[in-house]
Amino acid sequence: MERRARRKRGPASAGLALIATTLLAGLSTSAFAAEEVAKIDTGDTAWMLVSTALVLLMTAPGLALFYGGLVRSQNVLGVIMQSFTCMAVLTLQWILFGYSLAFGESHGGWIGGLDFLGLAGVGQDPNPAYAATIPHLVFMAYQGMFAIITPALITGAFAERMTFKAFLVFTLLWSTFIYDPMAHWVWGVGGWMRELGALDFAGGTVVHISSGISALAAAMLIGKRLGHGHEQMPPHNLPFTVVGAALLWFGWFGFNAGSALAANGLAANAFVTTHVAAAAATCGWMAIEWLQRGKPTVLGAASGAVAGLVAITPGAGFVTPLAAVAIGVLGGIICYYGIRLKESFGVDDALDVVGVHCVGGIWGAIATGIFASKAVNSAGADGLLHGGPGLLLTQVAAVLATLVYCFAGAWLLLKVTDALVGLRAEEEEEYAGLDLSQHSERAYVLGSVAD
Amino acid sequence: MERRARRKRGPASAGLALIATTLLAGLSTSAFAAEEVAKIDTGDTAWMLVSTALVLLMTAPGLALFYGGLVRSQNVLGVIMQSFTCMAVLTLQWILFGYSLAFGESHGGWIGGLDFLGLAGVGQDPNPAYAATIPHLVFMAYQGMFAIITPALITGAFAERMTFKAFLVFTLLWSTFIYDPMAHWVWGVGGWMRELGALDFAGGTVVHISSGISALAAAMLIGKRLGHGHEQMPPHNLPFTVVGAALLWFGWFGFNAGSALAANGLAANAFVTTHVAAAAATCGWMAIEWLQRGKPTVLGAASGAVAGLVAITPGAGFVTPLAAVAIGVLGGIICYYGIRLKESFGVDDALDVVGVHCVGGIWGAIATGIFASKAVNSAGADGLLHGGPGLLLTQVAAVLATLVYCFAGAWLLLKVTDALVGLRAEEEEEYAGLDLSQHSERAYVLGSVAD
Amino acid sequence: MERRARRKRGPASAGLALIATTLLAGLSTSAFAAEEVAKIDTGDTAWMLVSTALVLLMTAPGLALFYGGLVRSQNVLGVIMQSFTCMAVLTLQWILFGYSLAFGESHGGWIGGLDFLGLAGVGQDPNPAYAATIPHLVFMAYQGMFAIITPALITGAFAERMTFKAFLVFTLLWSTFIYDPMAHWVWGVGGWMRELGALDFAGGTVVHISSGISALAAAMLIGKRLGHGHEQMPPHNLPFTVVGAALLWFGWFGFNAGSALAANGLAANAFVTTHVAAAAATCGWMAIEWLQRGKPTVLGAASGAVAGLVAITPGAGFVTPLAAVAIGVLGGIICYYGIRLKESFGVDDALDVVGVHCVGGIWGAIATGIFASKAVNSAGADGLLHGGPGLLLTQVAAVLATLVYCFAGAWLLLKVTDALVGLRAEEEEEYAGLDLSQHSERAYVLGSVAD
Amino acid sequence: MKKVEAIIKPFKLDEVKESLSSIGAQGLTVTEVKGFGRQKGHTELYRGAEYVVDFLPKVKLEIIVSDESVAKVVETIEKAARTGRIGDGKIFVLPVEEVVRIRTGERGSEAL
Amino acid sequence: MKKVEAIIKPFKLDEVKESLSSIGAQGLTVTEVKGFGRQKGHTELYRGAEYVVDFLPKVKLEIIVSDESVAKVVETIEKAARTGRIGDGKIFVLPVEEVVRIRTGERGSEAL
Amino acid sequence: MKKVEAIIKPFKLDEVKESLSSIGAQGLTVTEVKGFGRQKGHTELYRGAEYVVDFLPKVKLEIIVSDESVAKVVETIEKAARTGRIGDGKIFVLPVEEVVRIRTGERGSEAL
Ligand SMILES: Nc1ncnc2c1ncn2[C@@H]1O[C@H](COP(=O)(O)OP(=O)(O)O)[C@@H](O)[C@H]1O
Ligand SMILES: Nc1ncnc2c1ncn2[C@@H]1O[C@H](COP(=O)(O)OP(=O)(O)O)[C@@H](O)[C@H]1O
Ligand SMILES: Nc1ncnc2c1ncn2[C@@H]1O[C@H](COP(=O)(O)OP(=O)(O)O)[C@@H](O)[C@H]1O
Repeated sequence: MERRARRKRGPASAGLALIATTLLAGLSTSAFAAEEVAKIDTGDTAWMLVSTALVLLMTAPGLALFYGGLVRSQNVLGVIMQSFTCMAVLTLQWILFGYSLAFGESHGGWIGGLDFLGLAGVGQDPNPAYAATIPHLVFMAYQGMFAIITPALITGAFAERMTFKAFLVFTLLWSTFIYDPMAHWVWGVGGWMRELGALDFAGGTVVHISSGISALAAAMLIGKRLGHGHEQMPPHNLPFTVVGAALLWFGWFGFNAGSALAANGLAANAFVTTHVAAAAATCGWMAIEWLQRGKPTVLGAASGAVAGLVAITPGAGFVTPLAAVAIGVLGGIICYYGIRLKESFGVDDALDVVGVHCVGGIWGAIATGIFASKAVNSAGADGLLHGGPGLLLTQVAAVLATLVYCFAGAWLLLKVTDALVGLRAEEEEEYAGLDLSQHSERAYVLGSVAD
Repeated sequence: MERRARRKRGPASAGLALIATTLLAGLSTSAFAAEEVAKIDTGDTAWMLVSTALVLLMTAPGLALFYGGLVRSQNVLGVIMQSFTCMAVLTLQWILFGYSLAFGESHGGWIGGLDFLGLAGVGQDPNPAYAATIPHLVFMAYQGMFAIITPALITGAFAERMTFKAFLVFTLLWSTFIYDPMAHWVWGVGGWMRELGALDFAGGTVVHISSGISALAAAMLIGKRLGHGHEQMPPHNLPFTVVGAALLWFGWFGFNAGSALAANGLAANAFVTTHVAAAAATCGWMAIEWLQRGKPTVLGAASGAVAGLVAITPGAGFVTPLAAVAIGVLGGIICYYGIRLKESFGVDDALDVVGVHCVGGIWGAIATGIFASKAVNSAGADGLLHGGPGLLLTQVAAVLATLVYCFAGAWLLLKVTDALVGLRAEEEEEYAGLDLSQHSERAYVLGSVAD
Repeated sequence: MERRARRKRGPASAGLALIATTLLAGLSTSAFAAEEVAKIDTGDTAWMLVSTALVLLMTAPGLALFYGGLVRSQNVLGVIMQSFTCMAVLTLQWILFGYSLAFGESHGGWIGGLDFLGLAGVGQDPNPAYAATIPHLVFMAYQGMFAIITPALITGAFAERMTFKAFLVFTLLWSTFIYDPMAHWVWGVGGWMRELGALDFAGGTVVHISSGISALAAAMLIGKRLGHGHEQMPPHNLPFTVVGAALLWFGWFGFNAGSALAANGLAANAFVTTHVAAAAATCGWMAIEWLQRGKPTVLGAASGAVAGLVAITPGAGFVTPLAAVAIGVLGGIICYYGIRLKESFGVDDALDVVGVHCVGGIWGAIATGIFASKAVNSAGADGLLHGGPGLLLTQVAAVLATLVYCFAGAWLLLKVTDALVGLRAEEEEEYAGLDLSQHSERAYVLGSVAD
Repeated sequence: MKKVEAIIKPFKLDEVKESLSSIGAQGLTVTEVKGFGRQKGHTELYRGAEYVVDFLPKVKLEIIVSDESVAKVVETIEKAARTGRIGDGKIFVLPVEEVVRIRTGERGSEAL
Repeated sequence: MKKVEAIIKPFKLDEVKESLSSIGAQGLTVTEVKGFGRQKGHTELYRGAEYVVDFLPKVKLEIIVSDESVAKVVETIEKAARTGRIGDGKIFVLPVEEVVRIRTGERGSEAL
Repeated sequence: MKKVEAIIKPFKLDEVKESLSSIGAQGLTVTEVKGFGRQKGHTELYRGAEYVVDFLPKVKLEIIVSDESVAKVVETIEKAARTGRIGDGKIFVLPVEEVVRIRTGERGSEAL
């Protein structure tokens, strides 16, 4: 959305990034054409290079540790491996054709063309259609990091039982047939959701709802872990999980504030709302847990932080810091209940991807429809509280479309994967753990027995 | 101090950040008024966004791992939880009223007014009183990260025995009644220590001495851990501690070089002095330990690094890199002896907060009075070695005032907390560990027995 | 090399970083002299401050965790300590005289003079000979981080058996007599390899080949670990290793994209090629392992990532992203076979420094000679594929010179070290582990027995 | 009194413990052990090096019982721990001469 | 000779070891174990799911002693390990037929 | 039947296991333990505080054998585990009254 915002504001308002231009405009009589303005701003570029790196950090070590700590010790490598593999495989997919499908010339608002295949035409100069002050390569790389983390999020749902081969096939299919089109719809020039006017600053629909609802399909189709319901499956390393959550929080500044695509006031706003929502949701989750269970837990605090970060993602550049408090606190509480849903559905969503990312993402999209304000971002819209009921409806429509497309699509792709290579590890493999059965490795050899 | 420095230099010298302005000044006859100059510089903003994120990283995973590795395994989550909770709770405190108390319009130099309550008036435009080239929101967020880590530092003193509830109450009180005023005195426009002329570039008094001396009060009041003196209490995970120390070192670049509030030569100086002092102090601690104990230890090296970072904090933007060598080496040695003090006092400062932060902070403040040089920062002052004995006296005065106010204040607030909720966990809870007793969680489940 | 590039392009083309200048040049009649242009650009400075911090992060926690996870649990602190000590000791070496030896006024292309001794003349203003838009202090600090990680890489070869004292002596000697001259030859103004026209964007020869071949000398001279060949020595903590690899990947953006010394299009290109090569090499290693061993391993994936990062280092700013795919995939496969070499040689290169850094570095240097293109970087040269066979020969010459000098030099310095303090720990010390024998510490105390 | 020691597969621990509880056993002690036997181990791969690992994770149960309960306890463990696949483990019975409950100083079967 | 096995609370280990040393015991072997008994366990909470944990950390001491020392050793452990609260643990005495010191090949009570 | 228990140095485990295999032993169980004996421990340093650690890592082997094999097994362990240096460990032999193979229900020496 921010991308559209920038384009719409046009050359004149892209100026914050180009102080000199603005100043000169008063001195010189000659007008500057848009093309001439499309010069690289070193400050914006510095910030976007950093943001790009930060979003990669979210996948590994961020998510890898967050998820890795939550599984049992015989599966920690298997889970980490899936995040790490996303970094490898999806980078190639992205530069070869994924980026083009998402950001190439639109075909009817549905899918990008093949103009950027193999990064053709993606060079050191800016592409003003998306970001006028940074090299096109940086915009491409930044977007590529989103394409990596989104499928990695899904892996939490089928943790501890899917074969590595199935994960690989499914992830490649999902990225190509779900993620790339979704990114086009929402962020591509001409994408239909973008045209509709839905606001999604940093990926509420594209990243969180899409992965969250696909996670539901995956958990349903692959079935419960052996022993689920009978055996206890406590997290094997909660310090890892908290470190992972903290790194996610840190990296999310790149994810959200980087979505301003510049080091400006809007980035500052997104930075602060992100931080505030994470903090507020941590408080919210802790409070409700304390009330209901008698104690606040460390895992609850970490989960709350992630829930808040998810919830603020679509609105980070459209709402005020105070609105972020509300979005965060409610996000924490809603997701606390969100992860209970699986009990009713009887689905073994091992690491609560649905409860946090799908539920939190939906709340975030709706909250954007409630709290968004043009005073924060003139390129945005006014939400319910600022007199604009229309936005809320648009947001709901975008959410529903995302839910339907992604659930159905993921279901289909999982069926295809199952037919091709089989989704689930053998019973013996599952007992031994994915580390040994899929990768012939053990995570820890701490004792003196060479076991 | 840097904040004052910038203000004093006035609109003209804020120029480094605004190349265009400077250049234009020679061409155009019209003078630029201060208001017009208060434009956002994207490079400064990029650096300050990064610095803000880095200072958050210092609390978690930085400090969380540093402290978490040092306690026994049954308390690691309890300790990590306290750092993580500071990130959550103090962020809300800060945006709701803490920032206003610290940086609002001064009431007689003692406390800020309520003008910034709920971030009223804190927006995307710069606030030239504090930082003319970055959005006010960024300045606020950057300062907020300092408000998070400072109370988190104290938790090392009462580790392994304070209830979570008591920690929460005490931390909120301490932030409001100790940290916010201290920040105002030293950095607020009109703050009395600032007016006095004391130099504190990045928080020697506000962050380290204040937390260090409060840690002493806390350790005294809460008493020793059960078994202290009889049982051995070795760190349970030193790799975590070293990783934490390395992340603190990394994040401290944001803490110190970020305190220049711009990406300029001063930031470069602070960056280098920070790095050099950390290195020198590591060498200092290792050397003295090698001489005295026969071996250099890994924990010694990590502790030395932190000691050096503490020691350089007040002077980072006022001294030369070579002075930083001296400040660092001596800082390492002084803190090596500093942590022995507790043996004489009979106080169980579990993770040596006093020995490192209070002692190292005092040394840093005094060292600034010795080594500061106007050649490094014209907005600073000359220390003893550069012919200015006055500064040293001012520094000592600032240290003493900080020690008195914070010790007395912390003592009082701890008494209040004790009266309200009780400071200390039950004996059974302490034996079982804070992880189980306060949070009903275990950190590690590595074996196959579902214990 | 990039440094040469910038110099050659001269004042006019340094302009990207100075938009205002360029714009003004059209308005004003007065020409700007080079000195006046040497103003700090805040965006470039922001990026270089971040890059400097990122390269430090690579050593610890990056490399410390990567190596630390690979050794047995009784040696993890010993290995981490060596990385951490490099950060401390080599920082002092660098500011006192190392920087001057590497970047001081050249003496016949062989070694820098003593002009920068103790950072004399290294201040807040730029040094246009190396980087015209950032403070000289930043350039110095950035280069210093390379001087830290290079010797740290070598420690993997003699892991688990060298005394700490020997490590310290050897490292100081090696830095002074191998690293500093090598850096001068390749990057110093007037350095002979630079004059030769060899391309090394971010340190293929200086960092990877030099450390890799020195590692071979070290592993040969110190001999095999006790039990090597009979006992199994599995990595004790693979999650640490993967986290380390991910942090290396993250930090390498500073290492490679930072080598543009500015936040510009060239940095963007280096950023993307770095990311792509890491991803491609991970895929390459996983694929070959899957084919040959039946399963892809997590350690294989992590090793592949590092191999790709090594391989792209010399060419990052000279080749296209698609070339980086080829360099990466082949780099992963070549290093997969590279680590087998030690079996034939009968050398116990404990953590495969030779197979990854020496072999990968050689491949990278040659690949630069094949794929380099002036279309990417006009200050570079055209490689074999773009019609320039000359470059390939130059690259091979540079590689050979590096191999000979560093192997012979390292051999000599190891002999000296052995004579001075003895290289190897006692048999009893080795059985007990370096943690206890060298540092009197244990890494983990997880159980309840106070062992 | 006797000491019954059983080496079982780790994932059977809960089931065995439940069964023992249900026949009135009030105490037992569990240790993580590594077993070497007919059940074959696995291979690990680290950078191409193959490690053959013979030792498998097992759990050892120790339970002191009165002479008359031995048969029952052995039978109960046997049933609950059996999967029918190799590596199910063993049960050993050893003589015990004295038992003391530390808390009370009780001796003999009262101490159980 | 006899083998004395004691299951005790972990934080009592040092005290027990000191007491045994002071009566001349020269060797013992310690294992970390999990105990299930009258002492009740605790509840853990992970994202709202409650796990009831019955197994408590205990330490097992094994010490081989000559027949005449058994009483003394048992008594010493009993005294040092007692807190008087439930879960203090048990001491078992088992017969031992032979002892060998690996280093020297000594047998019997000389090997202790 | 007898139970042979051996406390050995950890780095000797593989060698002992190989030797036992070579004389036909088909099963054994291994536990990580801490030993306290004549071999002295080490000192640890944490921020200047000295911790004296008496407990050394050892490995305990348990192997149930028929009466006629005891001597051979003890001898084999003795030889393979010996370094001749203090701390090599001990071997104990205890009587066993019954053995059960869980998988098949076999009893006695067939169950080994
Ligand atoms: N003679 C023995 N002494 C001690 N432990 C044994 C012995 N034989 C087997 N075990 C233990 O029993 C476990 C199972 O034995 P194994 O031979 O693999 O299968 P099974 O009992 O089904 O024939 C082994 O892993 C080992 O721990
Ligand atoms: N019959 C038994 N066999 C083996 N171990 C036992 C037995 N009864 C108790 N234990 C061990 O002794 C520990 C303490 O027993 P418990 O019943 O909790 O307390 P107490 O001994 O004070 O009555 C248990 O945790 C368990 O390890
Ligand atoms: N009386 C004993 N009871 C149980 N274990 C013992 C006994 N004596 C020694 N051990 C075990 O044997 C190990 C080696 O004994 P130690 O006295 O150090 O050396 P050595 O057997 O060579 O004389 C000890 O660490 C301990 O685990």
